[in-house]
Order: sequence, then structure tokens, then C-alpha cells
Amino acid sequence: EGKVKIGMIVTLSGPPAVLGGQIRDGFALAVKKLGGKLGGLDADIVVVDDQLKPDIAVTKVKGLLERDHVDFVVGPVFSNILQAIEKPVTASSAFLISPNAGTSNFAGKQCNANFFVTSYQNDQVHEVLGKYAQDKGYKSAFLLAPNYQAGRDALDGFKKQFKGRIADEVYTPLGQLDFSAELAKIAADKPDAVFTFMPGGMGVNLVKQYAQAGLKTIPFLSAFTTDESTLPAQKDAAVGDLGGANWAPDMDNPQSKAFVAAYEAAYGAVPATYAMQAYDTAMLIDSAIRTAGGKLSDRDALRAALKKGDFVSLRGGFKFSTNHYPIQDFYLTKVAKRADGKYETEIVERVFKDYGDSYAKDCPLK
Amino acid sequence: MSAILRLEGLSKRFGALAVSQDICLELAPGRLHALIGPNGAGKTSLINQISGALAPDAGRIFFEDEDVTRLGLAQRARRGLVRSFQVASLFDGFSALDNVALAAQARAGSSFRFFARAGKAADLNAKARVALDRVGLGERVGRRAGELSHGERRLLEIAVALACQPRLLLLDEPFAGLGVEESAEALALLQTLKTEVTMLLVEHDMEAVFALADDVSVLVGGRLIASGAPEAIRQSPAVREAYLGEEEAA
Amino acid sequence: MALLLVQTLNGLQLGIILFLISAGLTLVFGVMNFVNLAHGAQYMVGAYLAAWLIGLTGNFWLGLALTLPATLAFGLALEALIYRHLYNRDPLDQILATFGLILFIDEGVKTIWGAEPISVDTPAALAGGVALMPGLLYPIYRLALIGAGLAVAALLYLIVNHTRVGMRVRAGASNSAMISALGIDIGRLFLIVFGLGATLAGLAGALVAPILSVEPGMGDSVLILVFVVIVIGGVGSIRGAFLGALLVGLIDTLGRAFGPALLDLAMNPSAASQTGRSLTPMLIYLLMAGVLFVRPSGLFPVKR
Amino acid sequence: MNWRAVVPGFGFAALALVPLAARWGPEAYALNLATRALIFALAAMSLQFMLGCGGLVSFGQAAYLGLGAYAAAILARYGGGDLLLEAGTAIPAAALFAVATSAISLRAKGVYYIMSTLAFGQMLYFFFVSLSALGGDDGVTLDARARLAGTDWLASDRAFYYAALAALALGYLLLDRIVGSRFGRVLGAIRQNPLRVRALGFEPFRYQLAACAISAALCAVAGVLLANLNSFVSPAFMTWQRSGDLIVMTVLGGVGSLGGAILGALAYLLASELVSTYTEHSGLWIGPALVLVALRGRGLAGLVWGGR
Amino acid sequence: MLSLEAVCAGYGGAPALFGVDLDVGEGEVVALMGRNGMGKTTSVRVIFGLVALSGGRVRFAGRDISATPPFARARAGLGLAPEGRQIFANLTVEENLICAAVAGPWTLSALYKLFPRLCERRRAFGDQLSGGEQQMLAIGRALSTQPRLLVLDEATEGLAPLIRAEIWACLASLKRAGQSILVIDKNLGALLRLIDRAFVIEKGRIVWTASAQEIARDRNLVERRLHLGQDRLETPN
Ligand SMILES: Nc1ncnc2c1ncn2[C@@H]1O[C@H](COP(=O)(O)OP(=O)(O)OP(=O)(O)O)[C@@H](O)[C@H]1O
Ligand SMILES: Nc1ncnc2c1ncn2[C@@H]1O[C@H](COP(=O)(O)OP(=O)(O)OP(=O)(O)O)[C@@H](O)[C@H]1O
Ligand SMILES: [Mg+2]
Ligand SMILES: [Mg+2]
Repeated sequence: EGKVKIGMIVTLSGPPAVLGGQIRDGFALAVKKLGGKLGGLDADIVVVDDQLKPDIAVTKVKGLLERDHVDFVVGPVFSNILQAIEKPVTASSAFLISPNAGTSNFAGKQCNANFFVTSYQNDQVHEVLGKYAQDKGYKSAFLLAPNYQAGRDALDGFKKQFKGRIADEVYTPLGQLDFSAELAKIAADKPDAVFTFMPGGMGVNLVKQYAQAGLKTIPFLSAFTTDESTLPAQKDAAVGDLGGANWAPDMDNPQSKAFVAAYEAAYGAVPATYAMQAYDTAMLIDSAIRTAGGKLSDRDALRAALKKGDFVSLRGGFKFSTNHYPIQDFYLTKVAKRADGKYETEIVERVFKDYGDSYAKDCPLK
Repeated sequence: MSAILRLEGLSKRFGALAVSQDICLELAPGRLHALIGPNGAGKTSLINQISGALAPDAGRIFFEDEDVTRLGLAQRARRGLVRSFQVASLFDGFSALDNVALAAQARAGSSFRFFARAGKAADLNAKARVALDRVGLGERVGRRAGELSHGERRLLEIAVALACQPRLLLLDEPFAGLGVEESAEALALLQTLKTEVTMLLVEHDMEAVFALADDVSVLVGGRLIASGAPEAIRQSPAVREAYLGEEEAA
Repeated sequence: MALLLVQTLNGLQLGIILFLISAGLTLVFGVMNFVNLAHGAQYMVGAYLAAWLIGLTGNFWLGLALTLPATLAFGLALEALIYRHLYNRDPLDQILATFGLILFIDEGVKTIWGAEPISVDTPAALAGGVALMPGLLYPIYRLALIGAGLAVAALLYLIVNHTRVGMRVRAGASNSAMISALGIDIGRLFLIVFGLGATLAGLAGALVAPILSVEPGMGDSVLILVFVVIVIGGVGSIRGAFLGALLVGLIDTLGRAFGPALLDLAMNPSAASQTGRSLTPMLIYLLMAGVLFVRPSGLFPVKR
Repeated sequence: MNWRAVVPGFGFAALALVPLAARWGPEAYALNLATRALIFALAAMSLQFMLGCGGLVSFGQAAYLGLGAYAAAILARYGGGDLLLEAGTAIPAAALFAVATSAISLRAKGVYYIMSTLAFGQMLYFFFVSLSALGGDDGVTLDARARLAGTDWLASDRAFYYAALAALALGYLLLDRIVGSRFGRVLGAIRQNPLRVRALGFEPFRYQLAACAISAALCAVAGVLLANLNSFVSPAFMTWQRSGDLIVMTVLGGVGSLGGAILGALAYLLASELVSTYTEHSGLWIGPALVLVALRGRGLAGLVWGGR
Repeated sequence: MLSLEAVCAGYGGAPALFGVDLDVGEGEVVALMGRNGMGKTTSVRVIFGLVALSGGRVRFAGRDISATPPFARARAGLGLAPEGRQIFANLTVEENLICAAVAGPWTLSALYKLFPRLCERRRAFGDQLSGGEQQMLAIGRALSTQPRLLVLDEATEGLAPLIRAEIWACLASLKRAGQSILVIDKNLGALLRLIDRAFVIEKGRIVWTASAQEIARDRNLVERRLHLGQDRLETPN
């Protein structure tokens, strides 16, 4: 009937709301650019907040599927929400496209024909930094992460690539405010590098306190700790910190440049990878509907079209692996202060080229 | 017959303040023993120790020849050692009837009964009504305890103690707060009760004490300074000086 | 050994931060007997106002000076609109109302200032560190925080224990009808004390802003910690809150720093790191359960 | 039969009609929402029993919810996915946990009790967070909904709704009887004046311990149902915020009224869901609503049937 | 100086006072008497504004204070030693005595002189006191506000005979000094020696009053009146 319905489920309450906001905004920007249409069909977007509570997310998703009859569910931000909603969505007639969370289980044995990820497999970003530390020849590294599944996965991902000595491996309680104990340990250990995964406010605190403690002489490698969602708060304390990503706002291609400019104009903030991935997700859907000839009812055609990933990604090259996770380049990034006073991450070097994840071999999909 | 309650060298201090100093006392069954003494002498503290609300620092307590020193408040209550409180201590949200019925329930054995409606237990309610009638609160059965006047609460306190069917009843100032009329009625009630149950009475109303008591003990500064027949106590100069004053003794 | 010293210092200063946040709540909760779950939210508002005002004026001290009256005004508005009607009520009603307030304030803050964390720079005068020992650089700002914490502790101790205001509020919390019948306008007194509590919450938010990120919901996670502190110390005891905060800070910091190493000695390393991981976040709760097991009314029980 | 007994009857009858009404709308969504509301009503009611009747404000109630959910998840994983079996495992597990922890918590009174229940709840939470075998923080997915006595009746959302409703109704009848029983009277008396209760010859500790176990058992059943409703279990079910939510539902409904707890849970969850479909800023609406109810006192039950 | 005019009041839905008229003159000592539960304490609460009026007026020192909040009434010169003591359990004895104190003749040391026992227990918390000690504290606390009209609601309850005698002596000396007092007590003997006038309340109504002269003429009159039910005696005046 000339209309495509998108249900977006992201976290919009509590401290992580900023991430959900970026995804919502990035997606909306793409749709706006496409003239309010996706694949030539009028796009109708329903955004719901999962409140970071898995059981609530399930109810919300059922609402999207049954009340709003959406064709695509886009979301979520967090892995534990993904675990809860993957089954209800993929069992329905809608496709689930994750613009951020990409857990290993759905990349391997439990991969699903109706589930796509436009970001990365979670481990990859950590591997980037592990590889970098390895290549750089660091002898020892100090690892720090919050004590939950994603934190443990992060350190495992790093260690997959880094073969040097692990000076210490410290897990902190989720939501910890003060890192002086860990920082004192780092000062005492004097490692060649620190690797950490400290998303959100924890990362803001850590980065500021790291700088205040005078530790900036030790290279600070991190994932999801210093990005455009936290930089406005970290500011100078983060400048020079290294991260890993599949994209950065200074990515040198026209579509990305246009995107960053448009995003900043519309929302007054520098976009992070979340926004970029959401934008790409919209573009992916757009391309798929177009390729499938605008027929939303033909699921097989739509699936095949999605799988082709035939759109111009902000990251340049983009294609799906057999498990519907992307194969893409990964970069080492560095925090910098721009001429206009804003902060962003910038690409330093490419660490992986056309990098697919290692779980795809377990995925029965062809 | 041996004593129903025997205290051996009971001592208790609150910091520097000695509220019980080596107290030895025997209560004979079937008698009403009055305990008098100035404010802060340690009467209530003694009742607390006998009933198990307060642990003595030293000394032993025998109830019906059993050493109950180590037993808790509830265990002693189940053995029939029941007390009333100086400040009415009730279940303000319950009706007067339920307050007393709960006491009867405590007497009736296990309360780990989960299904039968307690409010419909005819036996408990009947017992409760009897107790309420005895203290003259028959008209107030349905009133919530929190809505009773001060004096009515004191009467209810006595009714609750009665419904526990004590073997030894420790009464802490039962007459306090009662009006002139009610005091007279309560006096009559205790007169008849005397024949049923042994009592230890703490009271500042000397009229009541001398009308009721078979024996009187005087506690001053945590020490028993005198014990004996009411008349002898009334005449004792030491007691007059420490407690009674001239007017009351006269 | 030097590490132990540093970690002890770290523990103490985490304790001071916790105390700063707890101080206002002990006052309102412990002295006025009012369960104010929204204290955390008021602390957050303090942090936001500080971030905003410091940004606006470009001067930390000026911003701080403006934050205090602003949080006071905010607290007084809450008092007049809501809290005043709840003083003599079931604590559960207070819980419900203040929970509702948290929802509202969290959302409101996000609507006004956005969801991104914001931060406040350390004032230039207090930036940098001092060398306490060779090789041990300690941030000056944190030393200043410790000073502020001590000052607040002393102030509160005086107010609660050595002024008639403190007595009257405690009396009013236990029997407000009686204190009125003695000629004391308990409503006004509560207003004053509540205002003080609100200001302290705001002060804590403002002082902590240069160290911690200012973000929506920052008060909620801290709230539980603060309750732990207060309960360990004994509700209503300033001394207790102070020592409770230090204890929590120390145990948490030292446990995180040395716990795993100690476990390593006791069992094989992989089992130890597994246990260590699950044990460290539990530490303060274990501490609280332990304290309450031995002293069911906290370390410094207070008459309430 | 007085009207106080009739209201719950009508209430449950109305709830029984929900699936029929849902047929006209987005059925699975409505049923999912309604079933979740019923499950939380059961959990809130179990808390009400402790809080309203026994005066024990448990701030660790979500732990029992989580225990029930994990019992279901573990059984489901090892092939024991039958609702009766799951409940039969969850109930003693939760009751045991309740008895063990309450034996310690009950030493403390008032806020101290509240906070020690929180402590144990948090310990259990962190235990499951660090338990990698069960997915840690990410949780575990259940392959399928539990069977019921060997049949697969529960596979249908509607049947599952009725199972939850039956659990709620049974729980209500059970607790209602207990509150009015001799046991319940002692429990209520302990809340008002523990010293007096001891002076009458009761040991408050035993009664309160039993109350905690009963409450935990019922809440664990809610946990089992919640796990099966979502086919998913994670430590997020047992955060302290969840325990807080349950307290809020209970107080919102009206302290002391079992029916109130049900009402509170339904109102809180449905209103949150409804408001959030219209605005992203649901806190701006739900918050003030809670404040208003609190200012008025006695909760929603007070509005509907005038007090306790 | 104090007058209740046709006062009606109650608790929630249940009325307890039905048009009570009562007055206390300057320097006068007046007793309010009646059985338990008849409304004595309710009348006191009305005077202090602790229960709401549903009808009538309360006047004090020439002003209508019916709508004045309790604290302002107390500041205007009403002092209360309440029934059931109502000691602040979380304050020490000394804090109880100074928390509401106002400058005047009843200084802390004067109060300690009146009740030496309190001085001994000055550091103890309110709820650690014995019943009688709490009662002393309640009286002392009322005096510390230097009231113009002292209201004693069963203030000698639980006091030992010796102390009770002292209290009566103290009240007598207060009376001589011109203090106005409204007293509720069951010690008829001592009471009748002290008072100028008596009111008897029954089921929320004043059913009888006796003037100073009447009491002076026949002390037993009041006592006799108190023992009789309302239905058996006509109300004079
Ligand atoms: N928990 C306590 N802590 C400290 N002192 C206490 C405590 N309980 C009682 N006291 C003190 O012990 C003394 C004895 O108190 P107790 O209540 O036994 O006196 P009493 O003889 O009953 O007096 P009264 O006739 O006035 O009721 C009093 O001085 C009281 O202040
Ligand atoms: N808080 C209350 N709530 C409801 N009813 C009450 C309350 N207090 C007293 N009443 C009722 O009001 C009536 C008068 O009580 P009041 O306390 O004035 O009596 P009183 O004359 O002072 O008696 P007493 O000599 O026993 O102190 C009584 O019937 C009593 O049950
Ligand atoms: Mg006594
Ligand atoms: Mg009275």
C-alpha cells in the first residue's frame, strides 16, 4: 500500500539514553535525506524505549509487531536486550536489524536468516586494539573492564590478538564512580599500555580521573570509552586516547562528510558510530526495498536484497558475511580537538581490512 | 507449699545506675504481694527481669521451681508468667475484642494455623468478651484500641493480661490513669481475682495497696529495704521517710 | 607498602565523597525521619545546576556560589509543594511520593540538558597535584574535597547535637503534636532543616561534578550507596554516617585493590579470579550485612 | 456475603475476559502485556503480604523473582521444562533462600531490615551477573515455553494468560485466608507491637520467618511465569530497581490490601506502557501521578473501596 | 482568661464533645473531672488546637484563638503537661527540659530543684526513665515554657506518694503566686484542697460546676456529685 513501517527499539532512559538518541537521530537523518521515504515507500517510524529492561523490551517488541505491524525492527543498543528480543522478532514476519549490539551467539550457531547486524561483531573492536598493541610491540598491558558479560568479552577479544604479558586484569563493579584504586594499581604496575572497555558515564569518570592522576604518559587504549557520545564530557582529558572503530567522523569519503555535516547541523553534536550505523541501517533498508521492487510481502526477495547490502555505506565498503554480520575495515582512532573547539575521534591507521568475524564458520546459513 | 516465684540475688545495672541490687524475694502461691517504692527505684525493671524482657546481670529466677533465668519473654509467658505494662501496650489497629482474643489465642496453643478465619473463632471471642466484661469495657468491644481514652486503654491492658490465664500475674501500676470510679471498680475486680491467681502488684495508689496486699515489699534505690505485713510496712519509719511521707502513712 | 598507603588514601577520599552526598540525607532521614528517596535526584540537580552555572559564568567559584541558592530554592519548592504534606505520614507514602519525584526529575533534567554526560573542569586554582611522597602525586582538588567533607561533618555535628534547632527537630520528628503544644513552629523548623538538606545535596553535586560525570540518573545509583553508608553508621548519626562512609570507601577500595591478590594466595589463580570477580561488587553489601548482623542498628545507634 | 468479598470476584471475572477482548486488537501484544501485568501483580501481592500484613518492607523481593526465573531457565535447559516441575523447584529454592537470609535480616528492624534485604538481593544479583555459565549479564534464552503436566497447552498465549491468572487467583485466595487466620493475626500484631506479642507468649521471629518464606515462594512462582512468558531470563529481573518497582506498585495499590497490590501492579504497568506509547518522556507524567496518589494516601485501593 | 464556648469536637466521624462550656479566670485553679473516656483530654486537646473544632469557640487572654495554630497558642501562654507524658524519647532529660524553654522563673536549675531525681538522670534518654520520672519531666517541661495558664492532664499519675505531695505543695505555692491552672486529676483529696472551681464532664457535656464558695462550704459535695450518674441529679445553674 506504498508504506513501510519501521519499529525502532532503543534505550532512551537512564544514562545510556544518549546512545539510543544517536541511533534514533542517525536513522531519522537518513530517512529525511531520502525524502521521508525508504525504498520509495513512505516511511512510518515508531520509536520505543526498552528502558534497558529485557522483559519490558519483549512486551514493547510485541507491541511493534502486532499493534503497529512493522516490517522491520531496528534495535537494540545493548546485548542483553538483543538476547531477549531476537526470538520474538525473527519468529514473526518482520526482519530484525541491529544497528549496534552484535553478540557472538547470533553470529555463530544461533545465526538467523531474519536477523542482520549493521555494526560489527562485538569482539572485533576489542581485537583491533589487541592487534594494535601486539603490532606496536607492547610488552605488557593492564586490562580494565566492568564486571559483566560485555566486559568479560571485551578483555577476551583483546587477548585474542595481544600475546604480551597481562600486567593485571581488573574487573570493576558496574556503575563504579571512582577509579582511584585501579589508577593507583596502574601507576604501580607501570604497564606499556592500558586497555579498557568502560562505556558511558563510567568511561567519562575513568578518562577524567586517568588524566587527573597524571597517567597520560601510559598509552590509553579503549573501546566504547571515548567516542562522540562521551567526548563532550571528557574534553581535553581524552585528547590523544586511542580507540578502535569501523568509522570515525573524519572518514574521507563524500557521503560521510555530508552525513557528519548534516548531523551536526541538525542535532548540534558530532555523530558517533552509533549514529553512523543507524544511518547505514536506513540506507540498507532503503536499498533492500528498492531491490525487491517495493514488495514488502515477498520476504524471500527482501531477505536476499538485504543480504546483498547494496547501498553506499558511510564507511565505504560494506558487505555481509554468511551470518549476516558485516565484513568491513577497522581502524585505530585517536581523540582530537577540532578547530571549532569540538572533540571527535580521528582515524590513525587501518588495522584490519575486510575483516569478518570468526564465528561465521559455525553459522549454518549459506 | 513452695514459692511460685523465687528470686535469688538478682542484680542489674544500667551503666553507673544500679536498678536491682542483690534482690532475693519469694512469692507464696495464692497471695497478693505488693511492691512499692519511690519513682525510679527499679520496680518496673524488676518486673522486666522477672518477665524476661530484661536480662539480669547476675542472679537467678525460679518460676514454679524451674530456673527460667535464661528463658525469653515469650517462653515465660507460655509457662503462665504474665505481665501488664505500666504504659498500656496494645495493638492500636485491632479492636478491643481482637486485642483480648489474641491473648486468648496465645493461651490456646499453636498459632501456626493458616486457613481458619481467626475472627470467627467463637471460643476465643467468647473468652475475650468475658475478660472485657470483667474490666467494664463490655461496651467498647468493637472500638479500635488506638481510639480508646487513656483510662480505657489501661482497663484493656488488664483485660489482656486476664485473658492470658496467668499462673502468676505481674501488674505494673494497674490503677494509674483510672478515674475515681474506675479505681474502685478495679479494686473490686482484683479482690475477686486474688482468689484465682497469684499476683505481684506494683502500685503507687496506697489505698489500693493496703486494701489488697497480703504482703508488701519496699524497693528503694534497687534494694529491698523492707518486706512484711502491710501494717508493719505502713508503720516502718524507714518506709515513711523514703516513700510514703507523713500524710499517706497516717 | 607505598601502594597500600595510596590505596588507603584513595579509600578515605572515596569515603569523603560518599559522606558529602550522605550528609544531607542523614539530616533529613535521620533527624526529621523523612524517607527522601529524591535526595539523589536533588544531588543530581545540584550537579547539573553547577555545570550549567559554571559554564554560564565561566568561573567555578561564582558558579558554585550561585548553585547553592539555586538548589536551596529548588528544595524549598519541593518542600512547600509536596514534602510538607507527608511529614507525619506512613514512610511508605513518602517512598511513593519521592519515587515519583525521581521519575519526574530524571526525565526533566534530560529534557532540559539532554542525555549526554556533561563535565565540569577542575577550577584552575585547584588543578594539578601535590607530591605527598616521592612518586606519589595526589590531585589537589581531591584534597580540597576532603577538607569540604570535614567541614560539612563538623557543621552538621554541631547543628544536630549542640543547638536547640537540632533538639527541636528531633523532638518534632518523634512527636510533632507535642512539640507544637510547647510553642514551637515545627513546620518552619522542618522547612529550614529541609532547606539545609537540599543545599547540602546540591553542594555535594556541585563539588563532585569536576570528578564524576554529570549525567541523567546519576543520583539513583548513588542513592543506594548512600543508604548503605547511612545504615552502616546508624541512621541519624552524623558521626555514624561519617565513619560509615569512610568504612565503605576503604573496604571497597582496598577490597578492589588487594582482594584478588589475597584470594590468589588462598586458592588456585583461576578459581580465585572467578571468585574475586563475583565477590568485589558484593563487598559493600557483605560489609553491610555483616555490620547489621553484629549491630542490628548500625555502628552508632541513635535514639529515634 | 458482603461486598468486600464480591469486589475481588468481579475483578477476577473481568480479568478472565481480557483474552476475549484482546482478539479484536493486537492479540499477542495485548496478551503479553496483560500476562506480564498479572505476573507482577502476583509478585506485588506476595510483597504486600509481608509489607502490609507483616510490616516487613522487603527491598530484595526481586531476588525471589529472579530465583524463580533462573530455576525455570535451568530446568528448561536440562530438559525439565514442565511448569509444575519448575514451580515445584522454584518454591522450595526461594523459600530456602528466604529463610536463610531472613534469619539474618530479621535481627534488624525498620530501615535496617529494609537495607539488609537489599544486601542479600544484591548479592544474589551479582552472583548471577558473574555466572558465565548462564550467560552472565546477557542472560539466557529458553528454547520453548514450559509444558504443563506433559501437555503443551501453555504454548498458546491465551492459555498461558489463563495459567498466570489462575496462579494469581490461587495466590490471592491463599494469602487472603492466611491474613485472616490465627497466623495472620499474630503477624499483624507483631507489626504493631512486637514487645507485646512476646509478652503474650509468641516468638515473633518464627512467624516472620514463615511469612518471608510464604512470600518468597509465591514470588518465585511469578518468576517462573515471567521466565516462560519471555522465554528469556537475565539478572535484570532481579536488580534493586525491580525490588523498588514492586514496592511502588504495592504502595500505589494501598498498603495492607491484597487486592490493592494487584490493582497497583496493573495500574503501574499499564499506565507506563500506555503513556510511553504517546511520549518518550513518560516520567514527566507517571512521576507526578505517583506523587498525587501518595499525597492523598492509602493508595488506589483507598479510592476504589475506601481503605483497608 | 481561658474560655471554651459551646465547643464541639471529635475524632474523625465520632464526636466526643457536645457543646462544652468551661472557663478559667486569672489566677484561678480549676479542676475538670469525670469518669474515663468522658472527654477531659479531648477538651484539653481542643484548648491546644490538637483536635479540630467542629463548633464553638476557644478564647484565651481576650482573643479568639479557635483558628490559631497550636504553637502560637502555646507561645501566647498555654503550657501543657499532657496525659501519658509524651516525653521525647530521643532527647535526653536535659534536652527535653531546654528544647522549648523560654526565659523566666522556671530555669533549668529551678526545675532540678523541684525534681532532684531529674538532675540525677539528666543524661538519660526520655524512654530510659521510669514512669514516674517521665511524669516529673512532663511537668517540668511544661513549666519550662513559663506558661500563664498551666494545664495538667493527669500529671500526678504514677508518682510516688512523697513526690505527689510535693507536687501538690508546689501547685499550691504556684497558686499563691497567682498562676492560673487547669487540672485534671483523680486525687480528690488533694485536688479539692487546691481548687477554686470544678467542672464535671460526662459524655462530652459539662454536667455540673461548683464554685469556690460551694467547695469551701462542703468539700464532700463534689465528691458526692462525682459518684452519682447524670440521670440521678438535676444540673444546677
Ligand atoms: N533502658 C534503660 N537505660 C538506662 N536507665 C534505665 C533504663 N530503664 C530504666 N532505667 C533507669 O532505671 C531506674 C529504675 O527504673 P524503673 O522503671 O525500674 O523504676 P520504677 O521503680 O518502676 O519507677 P516508677 O515508679 O517511676 O515507675 C530509673 O532511674 C530509670 O531511669
Ligand atoms: N485518638 C482518638 N481517636 C478516636 N477516638 C478517641 C481518641 N481519643 C479518645 N477518643 C474517644 O473520645 C472519647 C473521649 O476521650 P478522652 O480521651 O477525652 O477521655 P478522658 O475523659 O480524657 O478519659 P480518661 O480519663 O480515660 O483519660 C472517648 O470515648 C474515647 O474513646
Ligand atoms: Mg515503673
Ligand atoms: Mg484523659
